[in-house]
Amino acid sequence: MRQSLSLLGYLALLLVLVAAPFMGAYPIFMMKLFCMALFACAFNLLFGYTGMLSFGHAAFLGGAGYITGHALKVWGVPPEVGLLLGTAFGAFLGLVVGYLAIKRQGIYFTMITLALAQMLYFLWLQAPFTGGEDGLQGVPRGTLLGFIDLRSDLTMYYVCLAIVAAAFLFIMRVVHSPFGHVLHAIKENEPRATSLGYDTNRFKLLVFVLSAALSGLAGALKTLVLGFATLTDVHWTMSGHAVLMTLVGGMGTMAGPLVGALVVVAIENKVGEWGHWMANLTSIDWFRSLGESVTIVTGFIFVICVLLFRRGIVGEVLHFLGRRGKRPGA
Amino acid sequence: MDTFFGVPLPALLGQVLLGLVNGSFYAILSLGLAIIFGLLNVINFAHGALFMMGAVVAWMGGHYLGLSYWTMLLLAPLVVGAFGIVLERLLLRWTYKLDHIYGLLLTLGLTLLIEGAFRSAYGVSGLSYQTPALLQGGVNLGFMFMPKYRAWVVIASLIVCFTAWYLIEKTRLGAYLRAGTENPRLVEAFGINVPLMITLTYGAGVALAAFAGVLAAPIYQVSPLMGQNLIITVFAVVVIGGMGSILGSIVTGLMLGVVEGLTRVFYPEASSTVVFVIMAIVLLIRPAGLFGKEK
Amino acid sequence: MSDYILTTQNLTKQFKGFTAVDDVNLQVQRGHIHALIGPNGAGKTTCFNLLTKFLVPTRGRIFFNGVDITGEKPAQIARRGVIRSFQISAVFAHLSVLENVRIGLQRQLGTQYHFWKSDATLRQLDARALELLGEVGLRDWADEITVNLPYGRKRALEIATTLAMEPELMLLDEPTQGMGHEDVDRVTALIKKVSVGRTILMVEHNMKVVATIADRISVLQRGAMLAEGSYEEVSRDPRVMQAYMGTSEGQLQGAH
Amino acid sequence: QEKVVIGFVTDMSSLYSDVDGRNGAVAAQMAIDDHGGQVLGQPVELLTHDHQNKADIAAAKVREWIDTQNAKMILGGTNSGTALASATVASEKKVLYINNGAGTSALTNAQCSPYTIHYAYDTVALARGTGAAIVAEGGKDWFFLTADYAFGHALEADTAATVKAAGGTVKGAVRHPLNASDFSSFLLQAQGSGAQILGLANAGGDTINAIKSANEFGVTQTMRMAGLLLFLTDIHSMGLETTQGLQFTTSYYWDRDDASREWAQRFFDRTGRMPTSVQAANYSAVANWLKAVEEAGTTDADAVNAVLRGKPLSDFYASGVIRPDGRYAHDMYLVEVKKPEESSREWDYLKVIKPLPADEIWTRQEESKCALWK
Amino acid sequence: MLTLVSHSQPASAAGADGSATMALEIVDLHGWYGESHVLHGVNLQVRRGEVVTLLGRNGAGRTSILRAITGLIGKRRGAIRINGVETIAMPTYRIAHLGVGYCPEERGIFASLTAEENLLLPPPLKGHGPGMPLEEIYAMFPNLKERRQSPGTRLSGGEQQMLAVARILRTGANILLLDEISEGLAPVIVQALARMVETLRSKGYTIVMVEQNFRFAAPLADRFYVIEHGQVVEHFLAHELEAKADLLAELLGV
Ligand SMILES: Nc1ncnc2c1ncn2[C@@H]1O[C@H](COP(=O)(O)OP(=O)(O)OP(=O)(O)O)[C@@H](O)[C@H]1O
Ligand SMILES: Nc1ncnc2c1ncn2[C@@H]1O[C@H](COP(=O)(O)OP(=O)(O)OP(=O)(O)O)[C@@H](O)[C@H]1O
Ligand SMILES: [Mg+2]
Ligand SMILES: [Mg+2]
Repeated sequence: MRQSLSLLGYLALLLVLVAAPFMGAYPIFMMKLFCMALFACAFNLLFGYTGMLSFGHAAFLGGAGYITGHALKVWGVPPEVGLLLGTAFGAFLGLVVGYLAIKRQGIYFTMITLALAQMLYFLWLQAPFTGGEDGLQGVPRGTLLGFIDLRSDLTMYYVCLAIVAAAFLFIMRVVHSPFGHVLHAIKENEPRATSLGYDTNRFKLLVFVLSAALSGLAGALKTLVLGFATLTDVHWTMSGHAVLMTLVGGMGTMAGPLVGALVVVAIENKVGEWGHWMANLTSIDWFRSLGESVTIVTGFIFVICVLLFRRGIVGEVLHFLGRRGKRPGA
Repeated sequence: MDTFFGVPLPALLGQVLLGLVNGSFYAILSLGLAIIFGLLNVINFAHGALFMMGAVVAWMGGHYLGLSYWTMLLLAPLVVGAFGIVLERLLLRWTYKLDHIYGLLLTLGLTLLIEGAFRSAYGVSGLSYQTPALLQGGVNLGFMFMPKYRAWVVIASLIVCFTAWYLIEKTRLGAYLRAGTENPRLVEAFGINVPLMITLTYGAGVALAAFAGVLAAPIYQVSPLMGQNLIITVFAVVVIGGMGSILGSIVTGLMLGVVEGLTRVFYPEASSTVVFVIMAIVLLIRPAGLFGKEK
Repeated sequence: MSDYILTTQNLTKQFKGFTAVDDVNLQVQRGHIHALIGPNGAGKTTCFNLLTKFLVPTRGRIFFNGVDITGEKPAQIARRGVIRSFQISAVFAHLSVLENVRIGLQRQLGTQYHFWKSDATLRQLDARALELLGEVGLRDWADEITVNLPYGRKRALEIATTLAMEPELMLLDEPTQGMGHEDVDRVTALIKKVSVGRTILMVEHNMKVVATIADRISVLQRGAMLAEGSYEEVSRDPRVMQAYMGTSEGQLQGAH
Repeated sequence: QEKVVIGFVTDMSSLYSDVDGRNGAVAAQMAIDDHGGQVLGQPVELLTHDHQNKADIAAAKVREWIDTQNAKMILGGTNSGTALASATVASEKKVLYINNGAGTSALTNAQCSPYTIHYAYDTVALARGTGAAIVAEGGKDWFFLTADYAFGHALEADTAATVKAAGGTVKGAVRHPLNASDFSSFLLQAQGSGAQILGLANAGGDTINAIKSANEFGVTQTMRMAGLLLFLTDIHSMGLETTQGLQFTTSYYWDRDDASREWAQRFFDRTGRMPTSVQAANYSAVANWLKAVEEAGTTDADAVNAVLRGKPLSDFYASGVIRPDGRYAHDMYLVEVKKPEESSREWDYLKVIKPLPADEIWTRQEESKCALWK
Repeated sequence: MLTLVSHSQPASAAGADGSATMALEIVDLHGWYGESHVLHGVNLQVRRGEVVTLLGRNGAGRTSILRAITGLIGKRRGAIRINGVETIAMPTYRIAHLGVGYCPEERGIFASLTAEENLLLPPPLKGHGPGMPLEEIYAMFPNLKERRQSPGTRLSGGEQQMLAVARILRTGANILLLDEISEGLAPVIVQALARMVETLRSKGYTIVMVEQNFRFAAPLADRFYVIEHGQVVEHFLAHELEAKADLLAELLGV
């Protein structure tokens, strides 16, 4: 009942998104939002549903972006192959990083993912084909499956929407799969899951790889849409973004990362305008410099979320709506 | 004749000495992290930002008040430590009952706030900080020129690390701390104000970071972002060392500084990644870290 | 030999020079409810941890159904049918009661890694799950989120989940701890009920429970086996009285 | 009422915010104000945005301004990644994109576009200017301290080629990772090479840390240092004590002549800081664009382009001409940092050693891969 | 509940205002560990200079009562007055300063401290007389003197137990909460501890003991409380012990 209700909600959202370009939404902005939302959802699969806080997810997003960009630009592969390569690369990195990181738990796990991602950052920076600070520019979109010309933003928009929606459904399926149920159990009580005969490390590694692969897909798609891949996406602050989006939206909820991505991307793009607006409203001139203080605003949100809204926006809403309802996730 | 892989031995010795300088920073910072983690169970992500604050506050003291390096070497840790105490009292303590992850996220947020605030106040290109007159110049060791200041950094940090070790391992206060790390509730039942102790410990850990910051001010660019990359490397150091013991974190810090220094000579391209590679290897062989205790 | 479902030989666990379990030779007979008692810190929980490989023994061997399982991993042992409960209540707090039990049942489907399958495939387990919940009197609570259960019910749920694993041998660590009178009686009855066709090894401080249902009792003291036998034998053993029951018969008899 | 919108996207909060940033916007606004605040009878509005050095944010903002605000010109600041991404969007939309502050020469080379103008420096000019001038001054043996990524490699390669062409030799190079912070090991290796000149093929914090360490280790006593990418703000932050004697190339220094001083003073009055070359270029670029719009009688990019390109330009910032590839080829200057005792006041940091003529320093036609310039 | 005051008031007790001589007064105390509710309304009182023993089976909640007094239990409700001061809302460390010394059941010896550091750990309590001097403690427990430089947990179980008791004698605390101090100790040491309790009583200490070892506790205590399921179910004076033997046998399950 509840599940079908939320399914209806997502269907409505999908319809809105299909119509969005005709209602004045920016295809490119929306597509970037989709990519970030997918990234956040992938991260949430790990953090929200398995309780493992990775601080190295930028490595998968950005790494896949570079691989896809290079494949499309230099090898001239078609976009579908580029996306697959990116996803596969994300999965591969996930396997390596995950294998090392799950050797420790809790806070150590987090530090290890952060450190390994930082190492990869240096490798990307030094690798000749990434273009260092210039980034890998001028990646062609090409023709999907040989007949869908992606050069039109509108076509790209629908392809992007389709891919992200599919990935979202996939994540939903993973969460509500037999595998997902075991993950939930591991998150709740790992020793108990072990005592019920589950080899928890294998589950953790598999979900880590899945999460990394999906992050890779997000990165690959982002490169395809924007036509470039830069260091921003492999820097640890991008991993921080994944955490922030999930935390703001509500970890362990399906819709949370979507909302979180919207909020965070909007802040990045609009906080300057809000600052001016606030300045005009309150005639406090300080607000004008808000646009240059995105990190301060971000930091502030982190602090507020941790201290006051640990459930995140969606989490708080769900909590408010149904205190005795089923578990969040619907 | 006296060469090692084509590098003259004395020169190699020089590089080891230089590695110790960086190792000193790793040691002080990972020591601070370990102390804080021991009692608060919080991984203090803001450590890098507080390191930066130490350097900037030292600069402020000189710039606005004309206070000397030596004064600031004492004063900056106090000021930043006091700031840390405020943070702990106002914010950090609400996370103790939660998962450790929230402590990390909160301090990450604080890092962004602190760095952002300093950036909007002082820009990013940095502030100039002169080496104190007493320590300018250097000594020619024959095989290399050793700036006096670098030697001072190694000595000062060894002194600080040793003092910290002594305080913790050999004194009554240290006994409270060690006992508190094992079983804070019982220590409290003996009438010791553990909440206060936690606050002060955080202040002290933070002061250590600030001290390292002041030490770094004359040799590194003093800028709001100076702690950002350092802290991630220190995290790797912490994973390698295991935060099991005070001495362990000091030794690991120094050791990795030296290893990194030698990498700069033999394979400079890898010098930024070597610590992480070592971390990966240690994880494979000894997941609990070199000095870590099995759970 | 097949009389004994579980035996240990010289099982020993040392922590940094401190011996928590000391040369224990335990023999659990098939079909028994076997109680492990002893003072606090005697090493009972450690013993459980060794049997389920949550801890690695320093020395000694463990046989289950005559097979040496000393070298196996916790999950492997669980799959053999040795399932434990925890001293501190161990449920999956934010899963529903039904889902808790289903986690236990799910492994038999062999789809635990199938991340692409719908969880509708798990519905086939619901009937059995409800049946198990019925056994522990939780059928009406099936859709409740587990955190909301009262403490005693949680312990019952834990037992249901453990049963879901079709255990040949159940290890229960203080199943009645932290319960009120009625709960204790209910759980005692429950254990008795589910012991049919199974073997149970349990740690319990509540002597009334032990007296009612235990077929055999082993007493640990400071890591070592102090005495073994039926309740009557053990409770009359002066060493046990001294070490555990808290007073010696003589004292009380003298008071008569 | 109709208005003419100029969009300015740059780094206002991150690594390069001192070089350009908020004060860069002040400079652009000054140009608008000096032009009377309007062009073709319509008011001119300057929009600004902080891209935090993120290419996707820069590109998205440029696109949004063009689509929703009908922006007629985009002024772009540091860094290269954002510049290349913004340029792509602008030329797709056929709107003029003028960049000051990105180092990459790709903007006017492999990725040149009729709608892109690279106005201030690029790394090729910095490398050649400094390289050739110093060799000519007698600094023949070079050793490079190079940031180990594409940017550093390019700077090193360009400079090394110039040095060799001018008759100098390159004794070696050591590659350091980005944000190395500790340069002592690398400097000892440089010192061991016996070269006269230490070329710093890096930027920002790395350059500053390298210079600080070089002083500390007495490297400056045996070698002269050549910064390949330095700004006035870097000198300001390190102080003359540390930087004295350092040589580098710049397109503008405030204390060069009367015209530059006059404008700089006005800038100083508004911001409390002397302008960097990038900030000065912002003014110059906007002013020249506004003039070209008046002359063309329209804001249409193609028409304005026709006026701007090929016409000799000259103002307090520089004199030169915007070539078909979009490069504003103007003179640059080799400067040296004064000794503390030579400096009479704050911001009095540099002395001009010699001008570097435009035809010697920029990418030449025969080297260019730009299709527009064949 | 039981009518404690009338039932067991010694002749010397004060009249209406009992709290003047009350070292410890507990009214309707509830306590929880996380969600498990273990104390269900405990009422008990201890006069100054009295030795009181809490009896009960394993898991009855005796330890939890001591932990509740010191504020170590997860959550507590009710009233706990120490020397007339209400402490239910006090932080743990302040409670200690009212003169409470706690010797935990699990001994709580710190591994990273030497035996002597363990011994010196609890700070002297302000406003209380000097505690037992170190020499006196060492005289009482010669083993500790011998092993004072070893890490705390390297001591034998018995030595650790001595250390745990000795530790709180130094601070000047005069209300001692002793949890199963005789457990796991050799008879000689148990005898030594019994003598120690006698000595402490004669010095005017107030002592609340939890004991399994009935033989140890019986001759020491002035009064007994029997705890079951987190409640006081029975209470009697030392001389009533014999009369109550049957009841005890039933209550304690032996
Ligand atoms: N990981 C460990 N490291 C060191 N010592 C341990 C460890 N685990 C248990 N011990 C010690 O081993 C002894 C036995 O502990 P265990 O938990 O098995 O006791 P128990 O018999 O279950 O007691 P209880 O009835 O209190 O649950 C105790 O002294 C305990 O302190
Ligand atoms: N930390 C804890 N968490 C949860 N439950 C606990 C905890 N400590 C004790 N309990 C439970 O609280 C109840 C009372 O325990 P307590 O330790 O007070 O008993 P006790 O009378 O001292 O018995 P003994 O010391 O002989 O075990 C028991 O059911 C016990 O299992
Ligand atoms: Mg136990
Ligand atoms: Mg007890």
